[in-house]
Formats: sequence, structure tokens, C-alpha cells
Amino acid sequence: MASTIRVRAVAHGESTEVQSLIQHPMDSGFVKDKDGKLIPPHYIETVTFDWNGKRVFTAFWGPAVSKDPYLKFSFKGGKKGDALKINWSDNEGKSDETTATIL
Amino acid sequence: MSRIIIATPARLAVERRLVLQILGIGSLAAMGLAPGLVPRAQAAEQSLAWPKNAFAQKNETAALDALYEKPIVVPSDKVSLDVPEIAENGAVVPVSVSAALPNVTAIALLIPENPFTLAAYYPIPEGTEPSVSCRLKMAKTSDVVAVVEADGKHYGARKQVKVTLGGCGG
Amino acid sequence: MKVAIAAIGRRAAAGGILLLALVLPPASAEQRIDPAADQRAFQTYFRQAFPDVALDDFANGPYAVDKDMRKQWEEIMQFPPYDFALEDGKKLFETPFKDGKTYADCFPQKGIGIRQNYPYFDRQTGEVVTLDLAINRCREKNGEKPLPYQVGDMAAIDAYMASTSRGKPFAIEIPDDARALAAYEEGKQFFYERRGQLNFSCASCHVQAAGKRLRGDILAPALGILASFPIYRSDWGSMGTVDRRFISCNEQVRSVAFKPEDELYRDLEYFLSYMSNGVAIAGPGTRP
Amino acid sequence: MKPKKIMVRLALVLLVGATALAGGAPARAATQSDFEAAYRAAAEAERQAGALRNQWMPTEAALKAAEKAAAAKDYDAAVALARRAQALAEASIEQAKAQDQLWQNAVLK
Repeated sequence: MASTIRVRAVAHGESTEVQSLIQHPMDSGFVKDKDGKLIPPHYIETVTFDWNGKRVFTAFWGPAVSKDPYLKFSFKGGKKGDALKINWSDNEGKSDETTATIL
Repeated sequence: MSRIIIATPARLAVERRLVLQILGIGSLAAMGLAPGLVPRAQAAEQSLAWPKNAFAQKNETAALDALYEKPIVVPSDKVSLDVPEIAENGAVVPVSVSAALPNVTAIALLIPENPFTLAAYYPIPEGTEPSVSCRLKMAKTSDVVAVVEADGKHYGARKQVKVTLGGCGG
Repeated sequence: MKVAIAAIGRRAAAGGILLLALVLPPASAEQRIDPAADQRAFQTYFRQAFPDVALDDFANGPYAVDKDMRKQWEEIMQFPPYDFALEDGKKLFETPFKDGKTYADCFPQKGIGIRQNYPYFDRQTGEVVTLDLAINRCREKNGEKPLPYQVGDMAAIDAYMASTSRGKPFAIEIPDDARALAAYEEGKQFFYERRGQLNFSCASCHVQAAGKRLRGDILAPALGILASFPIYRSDWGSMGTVDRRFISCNEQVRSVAFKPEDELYRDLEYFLSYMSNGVAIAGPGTRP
Repeated sequence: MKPKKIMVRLALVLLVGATALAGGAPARAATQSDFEAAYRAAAEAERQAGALRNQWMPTEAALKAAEKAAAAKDYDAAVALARRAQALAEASIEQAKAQDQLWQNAVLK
């Protein structure tokens, strides 16, 4: 299957604006399924962004972050063509990683 | 009930003293996460752990205490919190925070009326703008609280978001 | 007149017991079916009700008529949640069937930039064909199983095809064919007649109450309402097609919904899309 | 207004049903054949509503609940639910017939 991570990283002068969307249910643990059974919590805990071996962003999330979570931030540095590595891991130990190119 | 209080000059003085004391040991409490003593630079760069204890708290004070080691949060217009007045859907509430403050080390987002108060916690490494946007779930009408840590102090902003019953989807 | 009877005849055939009541059709049923005049009246109504909304903006439903909603939408559109479906849809659309053919072989212009022409009236079979129906017929023609309607792969392919048609105004044609006019009239009746235990029509919400709140939701004006389909609805947490929306609307008024692509739903889509001629395709879209 | 009339009629039918249940409670408990008769009538009305393409969800729910009560041999409840289903189905038929003409009044002109 395709990556669960979509990234749009654009260099503007001295800084790079990063937007990402991750495909993940982010089940809160408070929602019931069709049969009335609680869907167990299943959510991303940590997302990291690395540029040039430097950690430029970390997100720590709980179950209150929306399904298919979105994130936007900016960091100083980064230029067109640079690689940006993104990794997420969830409370069930699943994870995914991708490397995007800064536009 | 809220920890975001209007700080009196006396309180600020106390806080300043506390901060000065803490600075000596590298404001490790800044992160307030990992049980061990982690040098700040390293904490911000690589090896932060998911703040399990803070995410388990069910009220604002407890969550902030777990996150920042009993901070005194001062309301500040330097923290701008952008949220809708009425959520189009409680499942997807766009939230943006930015801080016009130097040396920001972390941004926390809390929703006091949710089952678990802490929604998201963003340590801000050096060189990263003190600004973040994300989308949060809200169980019902609640304040959204942003607490920014800068130079070891804590600045807050809060705004109410109304969550009404939808269900027809327009 | 002849056409009017044809339209009523269909309903009566479905419900035999109506026959008696229809021996003397009401005077209004004798009115000529004039889709062009209906369309003028329909569009004039909404343009006057929402003088500040540009024609194409009607595709954006509640976001066209409420500032706070629009701001949230614009934030969500910075990275729209339908992006995953759109990407899947493109891949599915381009993947050949077992016989080597692709969707492109079934459609005019290889399926690119044609969403605005659907649904259309097929003179050969005498029925309304929606894009989703055409997608499944294409599959069956090439020996593939039809896709379930409403969600998943169907919504993804639909989303991709809509995306290639963005900016192209709805251009639905109603040929001068009694059967086409009857289908149109059937769709029009479905739109305006009250149903379900709550006694609502489509028009109750999307004409009379358009732009107003129903609980927490702002009701979309009927003009252009289908131009941004398929949609990612936060409430669903997933994509849905026109069928999914019709079915959920019906159930919300406590009416037993019909099967996807039921003739009535296709006729309704035909009517609604024709009413929106001139509004540019904006799909896929997002909704609360 | 026709829709109002439908509502009034629905309310009346329900009231009659309720009275039959409570005030004019039958001397004996309902039997399986009472249920079957009541259910047949309800199912027939719902079939007619289906032919008019205007069934209501609560009718279906009442029919299912009636079947369930009958399966549990609670025929009093089963009969009451079947009658409720019949009343709802009749109201939906009434609605379909009335709307077959009334819809024209709502058309934008």
C-alpha cells in the first residue's frame, strides 16, 4: 500500500513551511462501533521530522487529535531539494516512515 | 479551578525566583517529561519520550503539573490562539497557536472538557518557529487552552469553542 | 400533457392503489414540463436569497454562506482530507482490468474532464445514467465485478474523475424525449415531496431553510449542491458519493432509504444537476 | 394543511391503539393468532407503502419488535407493536397519496 504519510514542505527564503497529513484512525476509545462495542483507543503518540540529521519538530499526541491528523509548522533552514524524514509511531507499536523532498 | 491566573506582581516575583533557582540545573523541568535528568539540548533534539503521565490526567491543573512541574501560567496576549467560535464538527476543530515570544521551548494544547485534558504537546527545538496548527477532537463545548513555555516561564491563552450537535451534515 | 401522464404512470404502476386517485389528474399535473423555465426560477431564487454568493461558490455549500464555517474550511483545505482518496482513485482509474482495458476506454475523452456531463439521459436504454453507474457498467463490460456504491473505491474513482473536471460548469442535457422529461419530472417530484415520519422534503431543508442552522449544521443551498461530490464528511470520517448522501438524508427524516442508484435517486440527481447547470464542478469536496 | 391532517390522523390512530391496550384492555391475554392477524394487517399496509415507495423507518422497527415479542411469546406486546406498525404504515400511505399532488405547491416558480 501507499505511504500513510503525505508531506508538503516548501522553502520560503530562510525557513521551510511543512504541512503533513497522516492516514490514521486516531480512535479515541470513547466511540462505539455498530454493535455497540467500544472501539479500543488507537492513536499516534509521536511524530518526528528530521532535516539534515537535526530533529526539527516533534509532536506528542493523545487520543483527542482528529482522524487523519494534520500538522503545520515552520523551521529555519531547509532549501529546495533537501530531504525531510518523517516518522510516526502509535500506541499499538505500529509506525511508518517516509522521506519527502523540500520544494 | 483554572491555573491560568492573572499574576500579581508578588506572584511574578516568586515565580522569577523559582525560575532562577531551576536555571542552575539546566531547566530540565522545561520538558517535565522524562523521569531522568536530560540535558535540555539533547531533550529538544532527539530523545524525548511521549509524556504518558500528562496525557492520562483528567483536569487542567493535573495535566499542566505533569507536563511542566507545577507551572504558574500567566495569560498573555503574546500567545495567539486561533480557533472557531462554533465548531463545524467537534471531530475536526482546526486549532492554530503561535507565540510572539523569544526562546519558546514548548507548546501544549489542552481541552478541559474532554475525557483526557491534554490533547497535544509540541516541544519546540531551537530554530523552529513557535507556531503550530493541527486539528483536534472536542467532545463538547469547552475552552481550548494553549500554554507556551518560553525561557522557563509559562504563558497561556484560552478561547471557548462551541460544539453543537450536528448530524445532518448540511 | 402526454409526458405528465407518463411520469405519473410510472409512480402509479409502482403503487397500484394510486390508480383510482389518478383517473382525474390534478389540474397542476397538466402543466407542461419545462425544465429550462424551472431552472431559471430555481437559480433566480437562490441568487436573490444569497446575493453575495458567486455562482460557482454555491458548490461549496455551507461554506459559501457562513463566514466562520468558511474559515474552518479554508484551514482544512490547506491539506484536504480527501487527498488519500484522490490518490487512490487516480491509481485505480489507471490500473488496467484483467482484459487489458481501462476505465479510459469506456468514457468519452478517456474519462478526463467529463464529470460535468453526468448524469445524462441514455436514449438507447431510456434511463438516466450517473457517473457511478457508468463506472460500474464499464467494469462489468470488461468482466470485472461491480464496486459497492457509496464509499471506498467507488468514491475514490469518482473523486479522481471529478478532480479532472474542476472548473467545468455543469452541462446537463435534457433531450426532447418524453422519457427524459418523465425522468426529470420524477426527480423534481422527489425533490419537492415530503417523506418520512418527520415529513420533510429535500426542499424543506435545502430551499426553504437553506443557509439556516439545523442543530449545529448549516444547511447547504440546493443550487450547486452536487458540484463538489464526492465529499469527505468529518461526520463520516470518510468519503461518500451522492448515493451515500441521498440515503443518509432519507434516513434522517425517518424514511426507509432506497438502494444506491435506484431509479428515483438517479432521477433526483438528474434534476438537481440540471438545476445547477452553470455551476462549476469543484469535487471532491469536504463537509462537516 | 394536508401534512397537519396526516399528523392528526396519526395521533388519533395511535390514541385508539393505546386506548384499546389500556382502557379497553381485552378480558383475555392476546394469543398467537391475535398476533398473526395484527401482524398480517400491518405487513400488508407496509407492503402498500412500499409500492408507493414511501416506507418509514419506525414502521420497520415496530414490525421487527413485534416479531421479537411474539418469538418471546409476549403476545400482548406483540399485538400492540403490530398495531403501532400498522398505524405508522397507514400514515405513510396517507402521506404519499397527499404528497403526490401537494409537492407541486412547493416548486420554485
